[in-house]
Amino acid sequence: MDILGKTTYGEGRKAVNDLFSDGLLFTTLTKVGKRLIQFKNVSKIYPNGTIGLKNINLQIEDGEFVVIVGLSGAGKSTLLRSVNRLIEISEGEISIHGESITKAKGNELYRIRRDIGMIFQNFNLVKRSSVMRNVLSGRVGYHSTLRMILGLFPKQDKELAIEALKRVNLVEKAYVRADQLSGGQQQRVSIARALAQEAKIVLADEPVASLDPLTTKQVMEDLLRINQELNITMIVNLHSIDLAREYATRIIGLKDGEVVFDGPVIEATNDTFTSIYGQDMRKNEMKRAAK
Amino acid sequence: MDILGKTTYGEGRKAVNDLFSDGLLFTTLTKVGKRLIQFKNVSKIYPNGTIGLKNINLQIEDGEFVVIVGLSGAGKSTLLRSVNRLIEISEGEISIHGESITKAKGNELYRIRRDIGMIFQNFNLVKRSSVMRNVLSGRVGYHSTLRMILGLFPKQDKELAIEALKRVNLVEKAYVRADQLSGGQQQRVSIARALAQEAKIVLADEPVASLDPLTTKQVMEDLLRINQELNITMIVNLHSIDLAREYATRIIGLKDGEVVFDGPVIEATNDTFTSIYGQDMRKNEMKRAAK
Amino acid sequence: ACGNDGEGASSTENEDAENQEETNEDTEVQEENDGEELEELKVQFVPSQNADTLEAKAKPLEDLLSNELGIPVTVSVSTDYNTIVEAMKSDQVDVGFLPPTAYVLAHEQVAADVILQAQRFGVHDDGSATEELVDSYKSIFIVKADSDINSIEDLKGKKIGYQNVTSSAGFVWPAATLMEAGIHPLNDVESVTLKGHDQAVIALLNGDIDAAVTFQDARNVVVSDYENVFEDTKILEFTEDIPNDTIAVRPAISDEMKEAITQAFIAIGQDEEGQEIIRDIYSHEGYVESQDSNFDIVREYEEKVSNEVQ
Amino acid sequence: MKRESLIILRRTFLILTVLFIYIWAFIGLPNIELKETSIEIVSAIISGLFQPDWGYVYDPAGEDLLRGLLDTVAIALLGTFIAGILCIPFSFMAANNIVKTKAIVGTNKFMLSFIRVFPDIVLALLFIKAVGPGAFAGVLALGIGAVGMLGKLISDSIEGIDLSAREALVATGANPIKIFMFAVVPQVLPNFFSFILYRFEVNVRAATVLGVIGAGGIGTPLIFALSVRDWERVGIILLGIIVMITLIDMISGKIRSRLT
Amino acid sequence: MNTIEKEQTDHIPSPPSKMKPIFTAMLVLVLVLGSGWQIGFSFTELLKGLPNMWDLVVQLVPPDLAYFQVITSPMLETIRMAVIGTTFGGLLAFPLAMLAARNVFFLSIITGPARFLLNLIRTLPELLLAALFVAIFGIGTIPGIFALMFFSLGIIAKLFYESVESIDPGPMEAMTAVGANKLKWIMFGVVPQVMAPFMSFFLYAFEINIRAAAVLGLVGAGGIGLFYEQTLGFFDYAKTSSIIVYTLGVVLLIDYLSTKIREKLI
Ligand SMILES: Nc1ncnc2c1ncn2[C@@H]1O[C@H](COP(=O)(O)OP(=O)(O)OP(=O)(O)O)[C@@H](O)[C@H]1O
Ligand SMILES: Nc1ncnc2c1ncn2[C@@H]1O[C@H](COP(=O)(O)OP(=O)(O)OP(=O)(O)O)[C@@H](O)[C@H]1O
Ligand SMILES: [Mg+2]
Ligand SMILES: [Mg+2]
Repeated sequence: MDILGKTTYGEGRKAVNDLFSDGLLFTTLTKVGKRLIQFKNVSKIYPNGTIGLKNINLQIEDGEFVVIVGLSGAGKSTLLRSVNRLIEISEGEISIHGESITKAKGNELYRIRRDIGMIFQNFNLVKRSSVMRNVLSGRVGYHSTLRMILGLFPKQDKELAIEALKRVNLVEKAYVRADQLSGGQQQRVSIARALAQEAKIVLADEPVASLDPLTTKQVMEDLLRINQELNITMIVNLHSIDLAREYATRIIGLKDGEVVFDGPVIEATNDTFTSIYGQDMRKNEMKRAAK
Repeated sequence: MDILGKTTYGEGRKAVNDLFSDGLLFTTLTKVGKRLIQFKNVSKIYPNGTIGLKNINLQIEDGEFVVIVGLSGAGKSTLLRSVNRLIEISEGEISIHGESITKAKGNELYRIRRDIGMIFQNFNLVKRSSVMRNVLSGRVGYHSTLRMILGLFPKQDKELAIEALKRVNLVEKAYVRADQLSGGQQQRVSIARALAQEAKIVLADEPVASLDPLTTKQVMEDLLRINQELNITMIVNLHSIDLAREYATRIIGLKDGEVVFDGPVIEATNDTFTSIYGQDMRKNEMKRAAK
Repeated sequence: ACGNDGEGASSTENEDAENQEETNEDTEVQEENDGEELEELKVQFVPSQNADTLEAKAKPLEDLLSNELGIPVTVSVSTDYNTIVEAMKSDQVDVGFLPPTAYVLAHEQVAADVILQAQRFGVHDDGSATEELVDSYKSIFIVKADSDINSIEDLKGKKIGYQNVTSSAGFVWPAATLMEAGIHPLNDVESVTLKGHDQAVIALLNGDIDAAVTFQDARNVVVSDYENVFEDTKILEFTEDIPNDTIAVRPAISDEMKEAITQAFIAIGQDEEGQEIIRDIYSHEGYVESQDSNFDIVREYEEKVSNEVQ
Repeated sequence: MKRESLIILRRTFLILTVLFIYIWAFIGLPNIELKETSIEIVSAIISGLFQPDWGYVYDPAGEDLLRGLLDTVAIALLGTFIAGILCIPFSFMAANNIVKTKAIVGTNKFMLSFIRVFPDIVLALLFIKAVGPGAFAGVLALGIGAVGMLGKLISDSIEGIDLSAREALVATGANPIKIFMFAVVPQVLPNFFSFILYRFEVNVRAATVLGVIGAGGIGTPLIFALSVRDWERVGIILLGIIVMITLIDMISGKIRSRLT
Repeated sequence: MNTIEKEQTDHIPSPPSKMKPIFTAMLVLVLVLGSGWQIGFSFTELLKGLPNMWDLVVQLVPPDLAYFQVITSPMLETIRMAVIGTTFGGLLAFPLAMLAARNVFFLSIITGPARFLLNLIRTLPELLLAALFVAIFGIGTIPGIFALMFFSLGIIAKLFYESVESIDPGPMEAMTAVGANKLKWIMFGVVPQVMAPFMSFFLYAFEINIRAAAVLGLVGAGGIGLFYEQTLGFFDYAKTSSIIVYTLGVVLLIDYLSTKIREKLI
């Protein structure tokens, strides 16, 4: 899997997808692969009664580039957030590299989380702090508590942060307060923070929602590059079917908190998407056609 | 222009675009049309020195569906927000239906603003209030201050709000607190608020950024419908070139705060977008090609 | 008895002035058509500082007075006499229990006329109560028992703990005593203002001050917290007599009403049940009639001291 | 460049000022020494506090702990209610992100400072002169006195809110009052209630003012008991106050979670 | 199938019951009216009495400006003690308030005791604190500072933890996601958001300590409170008002400084 991952790049992705074109082969492969993230009967019911996830069983392997698609409110963010236990699941268990994050506590939990970077749908920046400080806050897992209370980041960290900002084309805003940025710029800060974290898994919740096509391309290429060159597992929520097709190795479709599709990109036909997005889409199209 | 706007619908849009295919004709027409929104030498420099807009001269006619495109940080939001004076421009003047909003004060300003609906990039919901109350807040411009202090909305307003929520498929969340919604749901609340406002102009700042393809389509169709059926002027920031092409009558390209393109959709070729998004895009593509 | 003599003497000295004042008031009262009759009596009291037990109760006195006078009575308790005086000035309170200094200031502002004075048991030097009823008390200078301060004169240059400058027992009388001994109460000693006579005793025990001035005998308040307070401290000097708390009425009240109030209080003091109540609540044993001239001594001290202080 | 150096200059000045104040404050601080008498007196006080005078809790004649607490609550409740209403316009107009006219904001801030500086006792005096000593005067004094504090705290918290929601209201053409009602109120409501409840608690403990004013309540007996060092009595009164405040905390927590 | 779906999408949820808020409002109203009745609230009485108030107001003006000279040194002394007392109080209040905030520490085993401690600190009356501190430290500056410290601690911590509870959870979530332990989580997720309110409460406590530091008088540390008592005792209202004016000046200065400092933080 590692070697395969590294050889594919850009257009090469298609070849890999072809490899998996047989659904059977795909499932067989995943069974022998290194099970990185494993969902066992995971359900989530929010305190107000909304069902977020319904009995999810999934396993995601090292180095995969998984794209999760689904209607708004389908449970994509909920799924992503349950991976690093930002929300407590109501039932089931999630384990990462064999370690149960559901049961992890204290330092163990911090360490697991440190190795999982996250890009948030609504950025979650400290608006009052500078861009630099927001990016640096991705590094706190690596240093002693005392050091962090004093805010003393080593020089390498600052270089790393600048590097991450360069990748998202935002280095000139490094010392601007986060609330003085445009929407897309804020999203890029959130991406830079996750990049600076140097995690082994990256969870990205609609990382390109507020970005223009050029930046979108840059960011997606970046995610792809770190996925391939560093063999970092990507789990990305995306709304754009085109992007999903272009970058994913595997697509998971969610609907009302349930997995309704799970397979390699090649298997995700237009019909698949139609079924993920429900009958409404067809109905809607029919309506227009009727006019 | 009014009549033209009304006759075009759905696929008919293409025909209208064809009409304007000659750039010269286009500019001539706009000169005689009813000048709804007029930018005269508008510039905006933020307090921290960032240039948001640079000497913008524009006129937008009644019933147009204008899409603004540009890189992240190009000044799209700034342009939109200057229309209803959410930001004070540093220089120049903006007038709406011949009234200068730049100089308007007190009740006059409130009335002008009431007739301009806005959908925000980052939703701008009152997170602690219910969805219903957020949508109803679009109606406050229509009622006396005293009434609003007591929070007494007439029944019709509530029906209108429910109607707006139905349009964005969110009626079942009407009495849920806004912070308990998914990202896309929040965006839809923000759209419902603007719909409930029954404005004559709608400014939409990336209204579909966090939406799935199905909802995106629904929302864009809705915007198109109110644009055409009610002859409401639309100014929309979009990142998706496809959407821009599908719905706009006119495209304005911004770069570093300046208008670099302004013309009917038909004129906006791939080269146009390349020039709007800068040379980087080409460079980037060249890089990839080289590999 | 000693105190009464002193007051008698001073009243003769000031007779002229006093007479004039009284006639003034008389005409004033007459002009006001014999003064007000009251349908309801409003009484307020401030607990005197020189008490070692206090209760913030108003009801019992209300009942007693209302029985005697036959009109409704409301009694309230305040911790600050300034408010009583202001309330009397604006006709919000009819009868006030005022400490002597406060009474003098109130009278100056035409807010109060004294009708009665409280009686208490005297105090032995060891702090215990005497059998004798008196209408005055004393203030004392106390120092540590092992202190080398043996007379008032030794206080020069020492650190003394006073109370607020408006306090009769905690400042005015002791200051006068010092001045008589040729010591300026502020310039010749190091003065510290304390709040509460108990705090003064404790500050003395702590060694924060060399001498404290308190009413006789404030050490009783502290003895439950510091057993050896009487052994560890000694009385250096007594001051002259300080008149007990007054009961004063608003000047505008009619003479008959004033008389009725006076008699009501005296009756309460003589009644067994009533006496028990006033003892428990205000540590009063009874009331005797009084007149403004009894307080000339206070004015004299006030003047003497305040001239030096300000 | 010039602007930047000006900012740096002003910042340095601010820092130096604060630094200077601290140095000045710490110079000449006497040493801390513990007194010999402390153990005996403190243990007497503490043991007194822990042997509360249970007899004071209820007295058939009235004027006991329960009655005092009840009166106190009534006074505090009404005083807080008055203050809570009066402070609203002030806090609104003293917030510089709501009202843009500097003069109005400045005037309101000044008024609030003035009310805060005005000593409780003088306020009490004024109301005693108007309505006589008693609970009514107490309510008025607490009601007016609290406006300064509530107005300041609330306007400060308004100044710190997230303005993005406000923008949406501005865009609908709402005037400042409507904006306030829809975008600001929901955000400051939790803070508003917590300040109001804090003030209520302060009012319950405003023994000094209420004592001066002859308002009844638990303040006067507390002051008397303290000044004659009757620690058993102090103990029971404090216990009463703590129990009451805890109860109020619980009830108000419930109310708050319902209203916000 | 179609009909079911239609029902699902068109179902309009019923608005939440208005009973609870109405009931709460009624309860508050009943309590307010009940208290009003109990204490004899009356607007007519107030209106009738207003002229009496004027008598006192007239005596308050003009302030006796010469008195400034007398109160300058006690005022400076008060400021000095307030600076130290408030600082230490604030330093203690910060961690205590964090422990008491339910969105920082989720366990009531932690927040419960912290809140109880804070309730207790606020309940202790000044006179009792004075009695304790005088017994322990003697009279003077030191017990004064301790009393102010205690007092500030109570105010700041209470106001602060409640405002911590209303911050944006987003940044905290981000810190959870990067694997920060509790302290780092607080430093990067909470602290940047709450510095402004903290400063506001800190300076507010400082201001109270200056203008209402009656406790200083109680521990023999002088302070401006004594002068109120003295001037009122002598009915010397012109002097009283000059103290008010003086304090107002100082408070406005603090206000100015506090706005400047807060501007940097918001
Ligand atoms: N409040 C502000 N203060 C200072 N600079 C600002 C502020 N808001 C925006 N800017 C800057 O102005 C420029 C234009 O911002 P604007 O929000 O208009 O961009 P945009 O085109 O909407 O970008 P995006 O697609 O990322 O939303 C950006 O460089 C941004 O950093
Ligand atoms: N904190 C919460 N409390 C209650 N319900 C919630 C909460 N967060 C999310 N939900 C609900 O759970 C469901 C799934 O939400 P989720 O955020 O996972 O959707 P999503 O797939 O990410 O949608 P989107 O594309 O709009 O972001 C939605 O119906 C949402 O309303
Ligand atoms: Mg989501
Ligand atoms: Mg934008």
